[in-house]
Amino acid sequence: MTAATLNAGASRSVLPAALKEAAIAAVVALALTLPFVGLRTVDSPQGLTVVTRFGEVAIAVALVFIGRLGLVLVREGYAAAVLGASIAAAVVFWLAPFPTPPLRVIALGGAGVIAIRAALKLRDMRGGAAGQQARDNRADRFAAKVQELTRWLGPLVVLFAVALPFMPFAGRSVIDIGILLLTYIMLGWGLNIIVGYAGLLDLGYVAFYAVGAYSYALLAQYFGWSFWACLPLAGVLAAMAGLMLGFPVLRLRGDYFAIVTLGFGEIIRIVLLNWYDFTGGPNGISGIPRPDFFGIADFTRNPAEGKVAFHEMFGLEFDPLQRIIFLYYLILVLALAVNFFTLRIRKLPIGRAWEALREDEIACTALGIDRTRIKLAAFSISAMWGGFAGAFFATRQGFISPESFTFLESAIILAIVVLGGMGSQVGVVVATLIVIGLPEAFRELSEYRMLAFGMGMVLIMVWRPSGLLAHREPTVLLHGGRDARRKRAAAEARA
Amino acid sequence: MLSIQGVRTFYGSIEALKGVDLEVAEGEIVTLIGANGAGKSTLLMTVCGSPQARSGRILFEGREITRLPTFEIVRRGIAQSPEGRRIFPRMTVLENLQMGSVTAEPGSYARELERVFELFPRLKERMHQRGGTLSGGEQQMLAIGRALMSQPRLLLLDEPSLGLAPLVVRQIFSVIRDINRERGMTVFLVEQNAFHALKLAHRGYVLVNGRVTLGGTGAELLANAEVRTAYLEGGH
Amino acid sequence: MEYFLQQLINGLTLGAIYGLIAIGYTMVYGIIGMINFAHGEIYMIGAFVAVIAFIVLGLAGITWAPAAIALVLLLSMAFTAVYGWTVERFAYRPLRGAPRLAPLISAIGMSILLQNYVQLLQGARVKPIPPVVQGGFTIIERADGFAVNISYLQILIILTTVALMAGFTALINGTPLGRAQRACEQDKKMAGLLGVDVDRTISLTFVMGAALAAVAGVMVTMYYGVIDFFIGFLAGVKAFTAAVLGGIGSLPGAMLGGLAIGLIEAFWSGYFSIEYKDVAAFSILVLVLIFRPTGLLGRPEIEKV
Amino acid sequence: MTALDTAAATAAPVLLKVEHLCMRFGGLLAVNDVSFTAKAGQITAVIGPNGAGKTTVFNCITGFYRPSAGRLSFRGDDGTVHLLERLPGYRIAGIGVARTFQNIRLFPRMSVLENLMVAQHRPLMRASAFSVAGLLGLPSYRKAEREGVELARHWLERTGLVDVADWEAGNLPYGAQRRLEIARAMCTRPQLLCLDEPAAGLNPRESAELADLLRSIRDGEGIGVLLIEHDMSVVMTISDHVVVLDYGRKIAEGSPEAVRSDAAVIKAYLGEDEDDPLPPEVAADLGVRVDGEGA
Repeated sequence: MTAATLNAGASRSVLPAALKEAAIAAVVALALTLPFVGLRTVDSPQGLTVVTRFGEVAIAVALVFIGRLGLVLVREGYAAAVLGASIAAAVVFWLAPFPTPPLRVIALGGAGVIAIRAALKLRDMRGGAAGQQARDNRADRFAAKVQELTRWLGPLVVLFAVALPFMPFAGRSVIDIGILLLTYIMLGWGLNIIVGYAGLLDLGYVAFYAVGAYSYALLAQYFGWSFWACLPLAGVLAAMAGLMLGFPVLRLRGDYFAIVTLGFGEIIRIVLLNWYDFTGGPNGISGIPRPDFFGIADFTRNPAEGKVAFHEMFGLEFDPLQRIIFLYYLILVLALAVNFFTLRIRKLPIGRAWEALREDEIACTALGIDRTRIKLAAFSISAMWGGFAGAFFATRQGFISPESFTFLESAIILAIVVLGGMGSQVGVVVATLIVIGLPEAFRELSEYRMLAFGMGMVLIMVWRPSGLLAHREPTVLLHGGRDARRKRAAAEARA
Repeated sequence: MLSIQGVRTFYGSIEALKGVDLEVAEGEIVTLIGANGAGKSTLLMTVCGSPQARSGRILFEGREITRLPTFEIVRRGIAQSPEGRRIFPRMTVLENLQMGSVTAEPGSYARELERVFELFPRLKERMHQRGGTLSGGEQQMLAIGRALMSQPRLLLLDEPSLGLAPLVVRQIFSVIRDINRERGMTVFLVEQNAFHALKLAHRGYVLVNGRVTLGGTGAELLANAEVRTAYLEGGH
Repeated sequence: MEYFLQQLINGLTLGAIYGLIAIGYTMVYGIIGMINFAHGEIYMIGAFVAVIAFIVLGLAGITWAPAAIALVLLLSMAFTAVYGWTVERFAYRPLRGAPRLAPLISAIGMSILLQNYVQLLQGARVKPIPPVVQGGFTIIERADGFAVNISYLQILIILTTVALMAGFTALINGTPLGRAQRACEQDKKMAGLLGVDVDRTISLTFVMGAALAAVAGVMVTMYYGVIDFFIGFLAGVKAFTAAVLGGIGSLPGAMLGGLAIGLIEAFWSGYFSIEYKDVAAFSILVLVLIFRPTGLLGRPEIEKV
Repeated sequence: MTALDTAAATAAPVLLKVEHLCMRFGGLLAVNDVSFTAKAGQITAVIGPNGAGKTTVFNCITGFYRPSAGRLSFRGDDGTVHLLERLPGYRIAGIGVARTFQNIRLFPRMSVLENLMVAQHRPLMRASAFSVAGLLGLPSYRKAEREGVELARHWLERTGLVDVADWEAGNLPYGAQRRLEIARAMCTRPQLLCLDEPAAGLNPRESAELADLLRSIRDGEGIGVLLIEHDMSVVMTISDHVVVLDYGRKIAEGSPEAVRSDAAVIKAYLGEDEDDPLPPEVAADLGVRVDGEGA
């Protein structure tokens, strides 16, 4: 049989099957959209009533039908045709009238996804079949390369970060975004210790962030202590909170541990919300003192009694930006401290024990490792960095309330760690840029921001289940050096 | 009955089977021997479509099954007692056997159950005990019994002797012989315990590093010098 | 005493609802070992379908309560089941065999997605509906006028739950489908080798979990008369807590855990403070787990060496 | 084994004394009044059918189970006697009892060398002054770490794994993983090495190499080896002392020769004569003994 007849035979049987699959998808789409898109509940004088939007439903169902058909045809090997069609469709969608703008975005997005899938399939067809594993290997090699690059790219990035406030484009908003990103990077690196290295799923990391923030806010409010005295205390208190929680629950396994940490996060939030006399309840605490310049100088135009003004001390013009820049450097230093600490401790016995515990707890016990103590260390150290970040958050905002410490916050930090690739320090940076940076860049689309955020999380995970840059380098090598490393990688791949 | 033609299987980028050809005829016991990591279990799992062969063809009773999903393949009359036995530890012995009859023709259940209990009276005694509480030998009996419940025409057995005391191994092998002789069931057996397995088999193959290097009757292979140095000496 | 009885009734009602949601968590956890974080959202979707269905039926003139409730239950279960199926198909199935945290993150993403999807399409305001079933019995009336009441709705909720539970237990323990589910729970690969269509079995598990969550959604809609797009999170967390408390993976455990959480909440808010009822629920969870690390009815995890 | 060897063996110091050990799971008595000893410089094998309670005995010794009754006394290298049943699991490794597992338990995504470094956790942790000296990078810690790497290198050489020292452990072939597990146990500097079916899944050549390695550990380090094994070719060639369990009870004990000809053992474990012997010509050709004892 020649290739041509084979194809002809295939196409006869492919089309009906593809149409059937697409029809099923369309029915599913109808069920999904009919109640929510088709029937919108609105308030009316007689109570709640519904208005219909059946046109949108019809369009959505049609789009799903076409899209599914395209995907099935790509799967069956008609990638080139589908690629062309989807690009053409994208052009049509761009020009054609739609009842609502979101539908156009969905249509365009769908056409784009199908085009990408078709293009990838074309590449795979040319380069021989590639399974999920092969793609994982490719991703791992890519991550290894990125990590090698970071050896010299890292310092450059840090230099860039240091120079950022003095770049011509660096206005107030750029520096604010920089602070926001660095805060999440720090939190991500802090959580990475417990989740990425020790392999314990902490769903309530935000609790320690809250403990740090409230520690500073309350100490400042009730005792008037300065930021610099409170910063270490915030870390210590968060670490102690970690110990207190960790002691009873660390012997729980996997998901039981996860739910308890989630519960702990909620408990802290509920207490903060309801202990009105002490924490201000839902109103939070406002007027939290801003940090001064290491206790010597103030960032105000007219400094308080006995203090010097920062601008006078350095003979500068007064500029409210100075404080922002100072905050920026503060969080930069804090974040780098976590990073340095983590990179270092990873190569120590305790760091290796964390990773070993993640891999096999029973083997660890047989090697004389007291798993409770090692986990407790990971938990409280991780909490400590969260506490530092919390104190920083309080002083930067000047106002905190339980609102800032919801589960969503924990979920975002966890997403940063997992999307980046567990245990990968560079991964956290990249993931933060995606998870925090992108939505920040599209602030004007605020309505759809969280929708896209959730969808993005799903898509990235489906695309790269082990994270964007998951690659682990051994902490100690017997045969060091670049060549040895390359040879080892090649030999391992062969084995 | 089963024809494997040029099958290559990958685990990720690792090529576990590098073009395997072999045949199992109706009514035979065929044994595949080979060292650890040679790809024996991979071959059995590839026959069942998990993982699927990257290239090559697998025919069962003349029809191609290479690209079918696992549950479709076993519905055509292949049953496997896989590596590590994989009984359901939290189901009772009876429930495990019921799971075996998922693909059986309706109405055959009671009869097949009776036959399994005939072969392994031990299982009848333990009918309501959970699978996880059985000893290794009993678990192996259960794994084979469960595979038999679907009335397969081809039975795949992966190292039924692994980790069992010599006495139990002998019982298991004698049951395999009975199934074949008395019911005419075709058996494709993978073993490290080459001595026993070859004695039992009509024919055998040797798998080395993902390739079949030798084939012949059981007695031929037993007498083959290479086979003996590689798989027989030192153990039994 | 009378007060106690009243709280007991309220707690049982609440517990029944938590139990229905908890089953979805426990079944999904049992079969693919993941926390389906989006399950709370599925319940929320069920509640929204219920509201929409009640309105549409009202417009269509079907106002006889038993018919309306039955229809709404059916519609909500059907539509919500499709959501459950879709979520599994898109966010979890591609992640079979992926690292353990990947499906969790994907589930959290799904949860955020669904919440915002409903908010965008149906608006962020609360959705009130008029009461469907009114009235009830007075069990005891004290001299000082305090009466212990049980409403028809509460009876309906408890009875529906009991019936569903009984049906479900029978399904899981006695039918080939239930057996296939349990087999997939224990060893998916082996189940496949025995001819079970594993993907289909997992999909059905999500569909069943979603349908039960939809029932919970309908009940809550009728019980409180108002819902919004955010109700999924807290109910989800509570139900998950209930599932863990009872021993995740165990169906009777989910029911027991649901009842326990419902009763704890009712009594705590009745006797102590309503603000801290969630703290009480979580604290009791921690206490139980310390003494029984796998929950009340969970299988003790023996370290297999 | 000659009479002289036997005398020498009995003179060796007792490392581990198991007395009247019982282990009950629910209603099931998995180990029933088992007593035996393991001596330094000897290989003691525990054999028996599946489900005889061998691994349970092991798990009691290495602290994974708390025995229902009985005493497990272990003499550490400084002469103090520890009661193992009273120690938490992780402490048992610290006093000199190391073990391997039936189904290999490596740290698969860590490198081979890292696996061996984790085994030296306790001394290294002390040297790093609970991470403080380590974080500061003090020379004392760096020296300790270098020594740790050297010990690891030593065992990598003994097990033939030097070339793959930087591989991920999970990427090693099966036989190498078994050897690595033994190397890892040895890196804890044990007095007693407990091996749970180390030859399972090895081919005859690998089994023979394993036997050599175990002998060299016994003779070179002078430590005691406690072994659970099904492969009679390994057990019978290297053991100094064999304990046979069946249904949780000890049914025989003695030298390999004695155990091999013990009627109770043959009945419970090794089996009666082959019911269907080889064709005589093949048997003669193979030199297989037809008495069913194994080679």
